[in-house]
Amino acid sequence: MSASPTISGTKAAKPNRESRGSASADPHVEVGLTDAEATRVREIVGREPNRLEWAMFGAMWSEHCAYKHSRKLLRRLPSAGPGVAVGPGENAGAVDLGDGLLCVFKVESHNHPSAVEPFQGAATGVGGILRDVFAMGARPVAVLNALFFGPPDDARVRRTVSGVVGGISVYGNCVGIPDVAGHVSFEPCFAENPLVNAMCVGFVERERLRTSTGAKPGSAVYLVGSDTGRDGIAGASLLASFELGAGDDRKRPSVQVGNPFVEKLLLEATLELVAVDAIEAVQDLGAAGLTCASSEVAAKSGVGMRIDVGRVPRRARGMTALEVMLSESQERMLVVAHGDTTLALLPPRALADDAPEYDVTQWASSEPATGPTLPRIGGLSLGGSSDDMAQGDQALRETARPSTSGASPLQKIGLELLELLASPAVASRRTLYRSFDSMVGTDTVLGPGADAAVLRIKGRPDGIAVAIDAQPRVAAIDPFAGAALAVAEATRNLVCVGATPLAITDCLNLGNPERPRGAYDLEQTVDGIRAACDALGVPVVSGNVSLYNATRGVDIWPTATIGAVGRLADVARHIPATTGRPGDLVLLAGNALVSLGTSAYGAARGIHEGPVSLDLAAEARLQRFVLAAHAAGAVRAAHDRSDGGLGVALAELAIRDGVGMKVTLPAVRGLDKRVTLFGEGPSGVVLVVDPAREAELRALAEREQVAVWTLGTIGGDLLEVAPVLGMPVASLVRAHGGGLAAALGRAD
Amino acid sequence: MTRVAILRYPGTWSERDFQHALSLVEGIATEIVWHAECDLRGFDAAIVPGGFSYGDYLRAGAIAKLSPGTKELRRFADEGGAVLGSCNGFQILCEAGLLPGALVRNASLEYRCDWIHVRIESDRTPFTTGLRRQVLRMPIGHGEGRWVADPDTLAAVEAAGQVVFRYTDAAGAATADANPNGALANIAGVSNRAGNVVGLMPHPERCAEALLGGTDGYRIIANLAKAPHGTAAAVYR
Amino acid sequence: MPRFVARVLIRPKAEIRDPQGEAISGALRSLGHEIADVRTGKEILVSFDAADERAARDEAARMGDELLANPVIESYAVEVEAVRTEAHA
Amino acid sequence: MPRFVARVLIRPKAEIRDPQGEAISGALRSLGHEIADVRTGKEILVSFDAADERAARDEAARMGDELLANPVIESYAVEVEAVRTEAHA
Ligand SMILES: Nc1ncnc2c1ncn2[C@@H]1O[C@H](COP(=O)(O)OP(=O)(O)O)[C@@H](O)[C@H]1O
Ligand SMILES: [Mg+2]
Repeated sequence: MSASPTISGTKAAKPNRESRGSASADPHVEVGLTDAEATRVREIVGREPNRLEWAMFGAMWSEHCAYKHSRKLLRRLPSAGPGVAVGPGENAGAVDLGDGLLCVFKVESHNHPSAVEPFQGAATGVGGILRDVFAMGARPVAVLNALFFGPPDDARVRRTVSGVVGGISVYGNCVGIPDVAGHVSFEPCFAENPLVNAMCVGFVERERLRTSTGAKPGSAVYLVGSDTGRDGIAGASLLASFELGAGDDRKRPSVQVGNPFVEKLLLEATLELVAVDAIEAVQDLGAAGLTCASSEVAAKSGVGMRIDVGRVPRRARGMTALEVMLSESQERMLVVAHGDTTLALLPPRALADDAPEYDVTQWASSEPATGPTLPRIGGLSLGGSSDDMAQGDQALRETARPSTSGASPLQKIGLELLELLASPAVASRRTLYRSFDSMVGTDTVLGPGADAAVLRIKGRPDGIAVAIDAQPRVAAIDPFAGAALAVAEATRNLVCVGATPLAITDCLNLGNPERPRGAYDLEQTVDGIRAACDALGVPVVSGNVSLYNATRGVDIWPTATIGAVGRLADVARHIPATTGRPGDLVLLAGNALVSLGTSAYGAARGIHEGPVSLDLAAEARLQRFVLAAHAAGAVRAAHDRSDGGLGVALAELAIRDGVGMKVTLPAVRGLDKRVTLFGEGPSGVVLVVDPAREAELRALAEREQVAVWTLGTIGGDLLEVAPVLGMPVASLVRAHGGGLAAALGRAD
Repeated sequence: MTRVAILRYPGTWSERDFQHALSLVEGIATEIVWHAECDLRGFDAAIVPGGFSYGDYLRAGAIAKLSPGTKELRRFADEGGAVLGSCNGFQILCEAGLLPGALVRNASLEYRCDWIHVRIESDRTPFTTGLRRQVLRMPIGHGEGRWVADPDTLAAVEAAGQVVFRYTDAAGAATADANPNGALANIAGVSNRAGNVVGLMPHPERCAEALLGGTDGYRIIANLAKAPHGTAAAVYR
Repeated sequence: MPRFVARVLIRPKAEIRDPQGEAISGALRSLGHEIADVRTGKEILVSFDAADERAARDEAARMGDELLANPVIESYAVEVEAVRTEAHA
Repeated sequence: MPRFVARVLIRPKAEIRDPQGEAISGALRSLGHEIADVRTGKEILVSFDAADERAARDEAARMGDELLANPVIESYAVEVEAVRTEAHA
């Protein structure tokens, strides 16, 4: 990487982006540092750094590793709470499930690598997030994914979809971690810049929790896992720190190829090392490889580390120290073991004797840093400089993006419902997720297709629920509301299976933060998450930021992906993903004031406009009410009203068991019937309840000040929504089930 | 107590799932056995679970057949021990020549995770006693589950009653739609001639509890508690 | 037009990691074969009619570019052979 | 000993359906290529030292029998080539 692109920092010291790639003699410019940063580096090192040192600082202070643009903002997110065991800053966050068990989780992006090579990009994205979780000593129990593509009628998009889905499938299935839930959006802004966000959830007993802190002087440092090759030299750190542009191909690092089999070995080896209590500190190797992992462990543990680069096992011949230190080869873990741990104590079965290709190798020992020859490179904690680099607070007032509202000629509403059910925004994602193993591990009580996935915990009565969501269509109009509503939807999805939300993880996918618009979106997104977290009482325990998602200077819609984790005291008493029984009552609870502005129905008709309504206090009341109703034992089924509005929510409820219902549209003052049926808005849940309990439920609702409409009853084989439609459930099943495969041109 | 060994290769991932499912059956004691140090003496049955034994590179199960564990498995099977291979276990048993045919890439070219139905065609195995003609609902999770064989082998396997499981619809009809991977003659599982070695693509361990959506797998593994101790050979040969 | 079979060999580029090759190496070594290295690729045999060998080669190269190889991580090579066509349906 | 590269080509037997070949056929046709048929196989390139070409060929055939091909479904062919060995470590 000789002519690396530069990164701009503070306004004052901003190098001209046009100078990117031009030959420059300045070593710091080559590694993407500004003049101000270079001065800081010289101060820290106390002399003129050598080439390797410049490269290491360049990688560590890249946008991807140093969070230059987002660090200060991220501090606004609430991260404390009674249940939080590990907050942001570690490989993953954790919440306490009680009785000594922690639930560890995090979401991460692999957007740029997936744009370059969808299959390998998505596969290595899964690999990376798994490592983040088992680096904490936790056994991964579930993977979730949130995917954002362009419209599916484009051949390139279809290739991207099948590459990404194939990569997730091959990697996750081979390691044997179930993929239990996800989210897929199809919007034009993602056509050339797809987003691939993966989340992993794991369990660990409190005393087995490991972190990257705790390395002690004199302890041995091991590199465990794959050999180090030339793949992806500084790939993630550079690739993810700029916009993808034409003509940069030459500069792209070679594509990293994942090996899920080695990941499985590495997973078992790491957990066995934890089990024999050999580990002082552990850190997976991700962006900026050994440079980042070693400096983070050293910085967080407050010790120096001496690395003999010559002892790192390599896959390629003639690698330089710089290449070894910056390689992003997959499936590697840095482990600091107790001084008295010998190689013999490392579990031989998981790595050494089975797969001689994948050796456990001791390659250095850590010592207290001495002398000026060893610069201390602190990961996120270094230098205090990146705070100052956060972009200024441009006071932009957002106006709605232009919309072209011209409703298509009136059609029969029933046909419109079928069309909507089959549309990419709404249709079942089964054609994609059925290539993910969702049942391995035998803990999946509810898998993909439900409002949230439910996992039991063997040997315990309780369980967890997990969901992942995003609201790019809303965020395009109002990034604050889009982010807040993503938190609301993810937690509401947990509530719809009967789980109490505990905490969230967030992945901020945004455009170029150097442009005023991007900076504004970033700040609004963070503030939206904060507002929703405060209102709903859920902290943020981990997360990830992906910037520079843009195509030819046009940013993607700001997209906050929110992964939420909740708890069920008795997992057997979750709300099942059924239609309910004939005779059961169908209710709508919450907010009935919906609109077509950011709806899937509107989008298909060229309508995309504000304002977006948002009442987070009402959302909190709705969630409390649904949980109270479930606790009272009155809820037979529940479904979140989301894409496609009430009409789709009712249809999806009927589709579950193939049982119909007879309901009447709620009368909402000022709303046209089509808007009532297809309009979208936050804070609505359809409940199916035992008719004998209606009065009790209404009392509960009144206590929480939640509005409830009784819509009708379950039964028959038609979805009848008076006075607008009556459709056979079988045709709904076909439209919803086959729509996406048809749109993608996949055999089904 | 029936003593059941659960084999673990480096990339196996269903071993703990099987151990948990078998813990629900009265009268069964299980042990997870590492393939490289595998000694099956003293066990009544062996399970070869699902997973990606060696990453499934080259062909699923191809590299695993070289393991000492597979050699020991062959000895155990020859002496009449009951052996059940599920998913990757079935692939390994076929690669090792312990079962007829081979498992190749699904006709869809994709991994499939789903619930399917199988009809039990033979009760001449320690795992299907009393289940003949029953239609069971079980999960699958595989990318290389299409059972194939040359026409002579297929005819011989059918004639000898070695087809143990066949993909069907819920009513028990072996239709093309009910076949999730394009397997020849809808074959989901076969046995060796003696009947003591059985392989199937579905996952009985994933449906042994109502909480997980079904209990038909329990009916298969529960049979192990009734397996004649150490003398399966005499009964099934 | 005569019938040709194009053999399109698709291989991961030299600098791209080949986990399948690594796994096969390990297995061959465990069988006692002292090998230096294993790389794996795909072979795609396409039969079609073309005016002559040159045309067949061009056509096969177009298939390689348009579909068969992923240029980000793979390279391909084409070999073309004429086949006797007594009975091609 | 000189270094050889054995190219082991593994093909599914003719009577085994090749869905991947079928899928590629379909895709090539939809791109406008008028093709008759597509079959897919695997190429495995193994580098190793051997006394001479004959020994190399025998060694490669053993690898084919022991591991690389499954005779139930596949057949294989071996081609061997000597390589210049300025610097094989
Ligand atoms: N990429 C995916 N992988 C796995 N499951 C998915 C994926 N996308 C969607 N799903 C599942 O499909 C169902 C519907 O998804 P979605 O429409 O996003 O739900 P919601 O409206 O509740 O957000 C959910 O159960 C979700 O978990
Ligand atoms: Mg969603």
